[in-house]
Amino acid sequence: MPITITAPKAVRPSYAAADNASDDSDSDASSDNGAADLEGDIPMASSRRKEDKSYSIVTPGEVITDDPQWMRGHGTFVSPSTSAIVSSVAGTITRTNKLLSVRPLRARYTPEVGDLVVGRIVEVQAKRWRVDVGASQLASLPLSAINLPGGILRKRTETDELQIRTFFAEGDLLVAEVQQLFSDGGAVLHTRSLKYGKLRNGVFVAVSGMGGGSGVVRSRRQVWTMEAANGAGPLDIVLGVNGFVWISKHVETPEALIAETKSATTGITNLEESVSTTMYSSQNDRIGVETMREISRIRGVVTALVENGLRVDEDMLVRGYHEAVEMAMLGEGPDDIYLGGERGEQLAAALTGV
Amino acid sequence: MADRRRVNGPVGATIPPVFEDEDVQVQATQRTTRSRAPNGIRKMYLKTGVTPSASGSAYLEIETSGKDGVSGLKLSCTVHGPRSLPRLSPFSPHIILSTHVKFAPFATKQRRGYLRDPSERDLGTHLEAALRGAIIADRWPKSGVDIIISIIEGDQGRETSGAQGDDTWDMMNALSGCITVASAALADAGIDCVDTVAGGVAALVRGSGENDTARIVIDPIPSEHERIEAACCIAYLPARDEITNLWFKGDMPDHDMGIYSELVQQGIQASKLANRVLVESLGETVK
Amino acid sequence: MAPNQHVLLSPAELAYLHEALSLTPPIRPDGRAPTQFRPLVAETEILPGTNGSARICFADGTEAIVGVKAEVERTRGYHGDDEEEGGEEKREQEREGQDEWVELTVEIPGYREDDASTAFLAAMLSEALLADGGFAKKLWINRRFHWKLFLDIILISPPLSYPLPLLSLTTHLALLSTRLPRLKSEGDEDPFFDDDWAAAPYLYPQGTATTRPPITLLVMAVGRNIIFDPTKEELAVADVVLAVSVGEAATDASSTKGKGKAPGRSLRLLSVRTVDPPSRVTPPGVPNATNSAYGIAASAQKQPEARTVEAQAVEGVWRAPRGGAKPAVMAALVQKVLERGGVADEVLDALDAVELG
Amino acid sequence: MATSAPQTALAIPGQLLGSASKYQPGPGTHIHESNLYSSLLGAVHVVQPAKAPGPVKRLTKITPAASPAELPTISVSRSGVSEKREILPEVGNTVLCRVVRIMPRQAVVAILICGDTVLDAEWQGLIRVQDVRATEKDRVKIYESFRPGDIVRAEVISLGDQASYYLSTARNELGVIMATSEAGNTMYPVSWKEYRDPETGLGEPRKVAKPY
Repeated sequence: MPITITAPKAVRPSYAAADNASDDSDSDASSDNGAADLEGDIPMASSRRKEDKSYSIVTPGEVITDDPQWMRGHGTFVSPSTSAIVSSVAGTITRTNKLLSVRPLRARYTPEVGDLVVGRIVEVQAKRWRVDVGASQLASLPLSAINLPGGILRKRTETDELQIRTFFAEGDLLVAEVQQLFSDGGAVLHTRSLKYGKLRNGVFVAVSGMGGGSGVVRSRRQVWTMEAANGAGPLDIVLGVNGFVWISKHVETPEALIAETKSATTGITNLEESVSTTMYSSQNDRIGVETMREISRIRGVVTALVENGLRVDEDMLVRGYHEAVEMAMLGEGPDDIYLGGERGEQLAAALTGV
Repeated sequence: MADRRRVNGPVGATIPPVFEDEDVQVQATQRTTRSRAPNGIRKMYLKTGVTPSASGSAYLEIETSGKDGVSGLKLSCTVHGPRSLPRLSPFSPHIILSTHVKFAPFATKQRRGYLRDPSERDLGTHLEAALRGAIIADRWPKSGVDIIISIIEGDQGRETSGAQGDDTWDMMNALSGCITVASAALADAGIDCVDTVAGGVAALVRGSGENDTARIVIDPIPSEHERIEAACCIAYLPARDEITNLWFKGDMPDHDMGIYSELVQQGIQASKLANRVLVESLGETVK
Repeated sequence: MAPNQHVLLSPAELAYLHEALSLTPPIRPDGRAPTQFRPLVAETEILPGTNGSARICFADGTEAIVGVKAEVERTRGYHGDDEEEGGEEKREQEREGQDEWVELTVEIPGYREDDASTAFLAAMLSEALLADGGFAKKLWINRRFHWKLFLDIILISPPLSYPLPLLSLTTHLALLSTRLPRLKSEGDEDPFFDDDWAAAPYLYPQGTATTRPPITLLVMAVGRNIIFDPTKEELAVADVVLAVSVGEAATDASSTKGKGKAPGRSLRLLSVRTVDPPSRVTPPGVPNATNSAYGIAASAQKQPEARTVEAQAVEGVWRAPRGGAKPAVMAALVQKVLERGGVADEVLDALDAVELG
Repeated sequence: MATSAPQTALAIPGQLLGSASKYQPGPGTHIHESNLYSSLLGAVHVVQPAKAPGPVKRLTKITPAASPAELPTISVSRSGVSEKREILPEVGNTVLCRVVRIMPRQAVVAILICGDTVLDAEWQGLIRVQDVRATEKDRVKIYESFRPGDIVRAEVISLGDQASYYLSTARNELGVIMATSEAGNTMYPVSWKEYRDPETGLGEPRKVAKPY
């Protein structure tokens, strides 16, 4: 069946919190002392969240509480005339001790120092690149913040400035770390580590980052290598905190190469030089058919997770991938790597059912 | 779509006069019939370098069908560039191609405005697709080229009525002329191309007789045929045997795919013939 | 400039995509089969103020709505003093439509209404609709009046992929759900209509042996593979992209005569257009051999940014395609759409299954 | 430089020139399926490879550094076909340009002549303060080197950003070659850093190109 057309569904079932949320707002609207209800609600909501089951959703302008014991955090404001804390975004309430904040359901990525991000070059300037990381502003990557070929410690020269486009050009994808933030929220990136740099040998997929539960979340590991099924060999996965995901054929990391060769041969500088040669390459290695299939399958898992409102992190993705491989093996006919529509829902159900 | 820059007269308020004297009655009933062979195109005149101030230019005229009051197609094309992009435009590793096709207000029976109407923009998009396949865009980074075509005279008879639905077929003829003339102007401007692209039209026509079977002709003149069932306009690169633009319109049952292929083949044939003129004309400019 | 123009992909991504899509069978980034469409969610008659309407959305949030509105308009150029007594037969023959009775506008957020790409989309959709000449005839009321049909096609979301198939399928459903009030007047008098909406007949009568509105499908080729419903990324490496409009003729006996095949739909090819593939304006990759940022040789090289030298293709390095497509490839694309039991057939089946109302 | 071999006649775009194994592609040609085709309307030139590098001081056109340098280079040039031929400034080219605007950190120029070709279109160039001269770079001041209206000989050093080519005058023979004084007279150079007005006798500072 090449095409499926379905009628719209009333409510997406994945987060059954809709009932709770509407209850909250109903009580707010109907009763004058709704705040008192709510006060009781907050700990409830957070205790529920511990079970990872439900959320209470507030909308902009909705009074969260007028009890002065609470402090306002992100996503809230205090109206000038009263002391009530009002939500300024649509999202879920988070309570940290006495601090109330609202995490938006959908938001652009807000960079934080130390975040590992995947970005795309959109503009090349005289001494820096402008990088799209899915935030409200373009991040910048100064020429001084990258590793130059021919040894990490090489001094930046004028020639480098003139040939800035040979390192990164418009459209290039890179993995980098947020080094610094400006007061206006703009981020400065750096790639001064061998694990950062230009991306190749794989596919890119952008999902919403940092949303209310779905998308990529900050976690212990954003980058890992996993063994793929069907003899496809190891794959590298980069989950940018900003929701940009890169899935590629595993390439021996430069660090590993160095460690390997260091013991065997001589001076380190030479090695680093030889290692850094591929740093700015835009030529793909030879990639096997099986590897390509598994890369597509993982990409399918990522989109299926997001479409069904699940978070994307290492645990979910690895479990999801194994589930997907299993699903494909159980299914009749040739191995199907497609994970959209119903198959995606099946996958999500299998994952949440555990 | 309103002209925001000047005050115009009422749009579309004029209706072209309908003459009802006897002569026309006679002419209207006696359609001129096609005297050319089905696989022959009209004679055309092509000359490059007609506009000295432009980087490249060409002029194309296609023979009239020999009937009074019917003019052939007359096209003029100027190419400006390669030239630098506007200051604030982003970096481009390729040449940026922009095409403008404009009918002169007096080119067709129904007067056209000064602004490009949707059909002219549509032609421009077709032309862009046809040319983009032909040029080698990465030879000219950070530059742009404007290709401007004025259709000075459309290929329309005075007494063919607008409501006949011939419009699209006229557009196809115009497009094929645009492709050929733009290709000549590009070569004149010295912009790298993989080949000389030329346009050609083929149509499936049906005569007026009851039991006339449909036949395929190339370079059709809509007024010469009782009914055009389908037509296609092809932009073709002869040296590479590749099509850069294909525009087919008509109504063709799925079991007539053979006819469709034949139509495309004939379109290619028409394009090859036009290309011969193009090559000849380019050769002459050098002497 | 098509709406798909500004796809920014890195040369490495393009090289990967092109290689994956050139395999037999191709591996699409989202794992779909070559002829498989993205799942759609569709509903009709969503706008009570229109004569017909529909909405379709993709899982990625791309969403289009179409509203069809009809107004009575005086037919231009009618000379009212013809006094002949026609009779029904003659009147039926006179039933003729004019293309200008249909006005189709497309709106894409972020694009001006007079943008060339929008004009191209609108021209493509209306071309298919009017191609058989039969559609405008449906709008004939009498010799003095006709319906003027306004089709407003609006993409609600930003164009995440080339919106043509989405807009076309939505238009198809909207037209299927379109109803015109039942005429109560007779002859050439000023028309008046039955105000009972339930009695209003469909513009495309329900049932089997009738025509259906056309659909326009986007097909692309990479190498020898033919791929349907391409995404933005896939289009960025396409060798050739075609928009093929297909209609369905009334299944009368004549069209199937002499054919031993099982009765299927009798499809009609209405229009084919090349869509300028965005692959031609993608940034080229640099082979390692000539990459000055590659290796230690970099600092020694004198001319870091000398113009790309004409060279043979290198494996794993993206190069924007030049030239066009072989005629055989073009023909195969159209054939694949039209073949019996092929994609167009199945898409029409799926659309038929959508409940009206 | 090598001498040109038999001057073949005219080529039009798409014309087959020969096998890619027999020639190296030069300007105005392209490779398609292992064959060389013309991509311009112009005259065909075949240039035999130089036997020895020879005393070529100027940076020559880049040829692929790959080994088969023994193959003759085939190219199609517009010269002789049309006096109008547009070329793009390339890294290493010497250009003549007019100063349009000066700013503390850079001078904006319009490139008029590239090599020996008069350009039809105006390409914008940029001379940054550090590229004005080779020595004492930190003491260079743009307004003591260029003034709007000056004609400057410069070398292209980079494709630059989206708008401009980067130019350098950091060699003796590069710099201002024609300047007009504030009084409006054409001046003559008196030293490596000064032009003088013949009528008023006043000197004005410039980055002066060493006359040939």
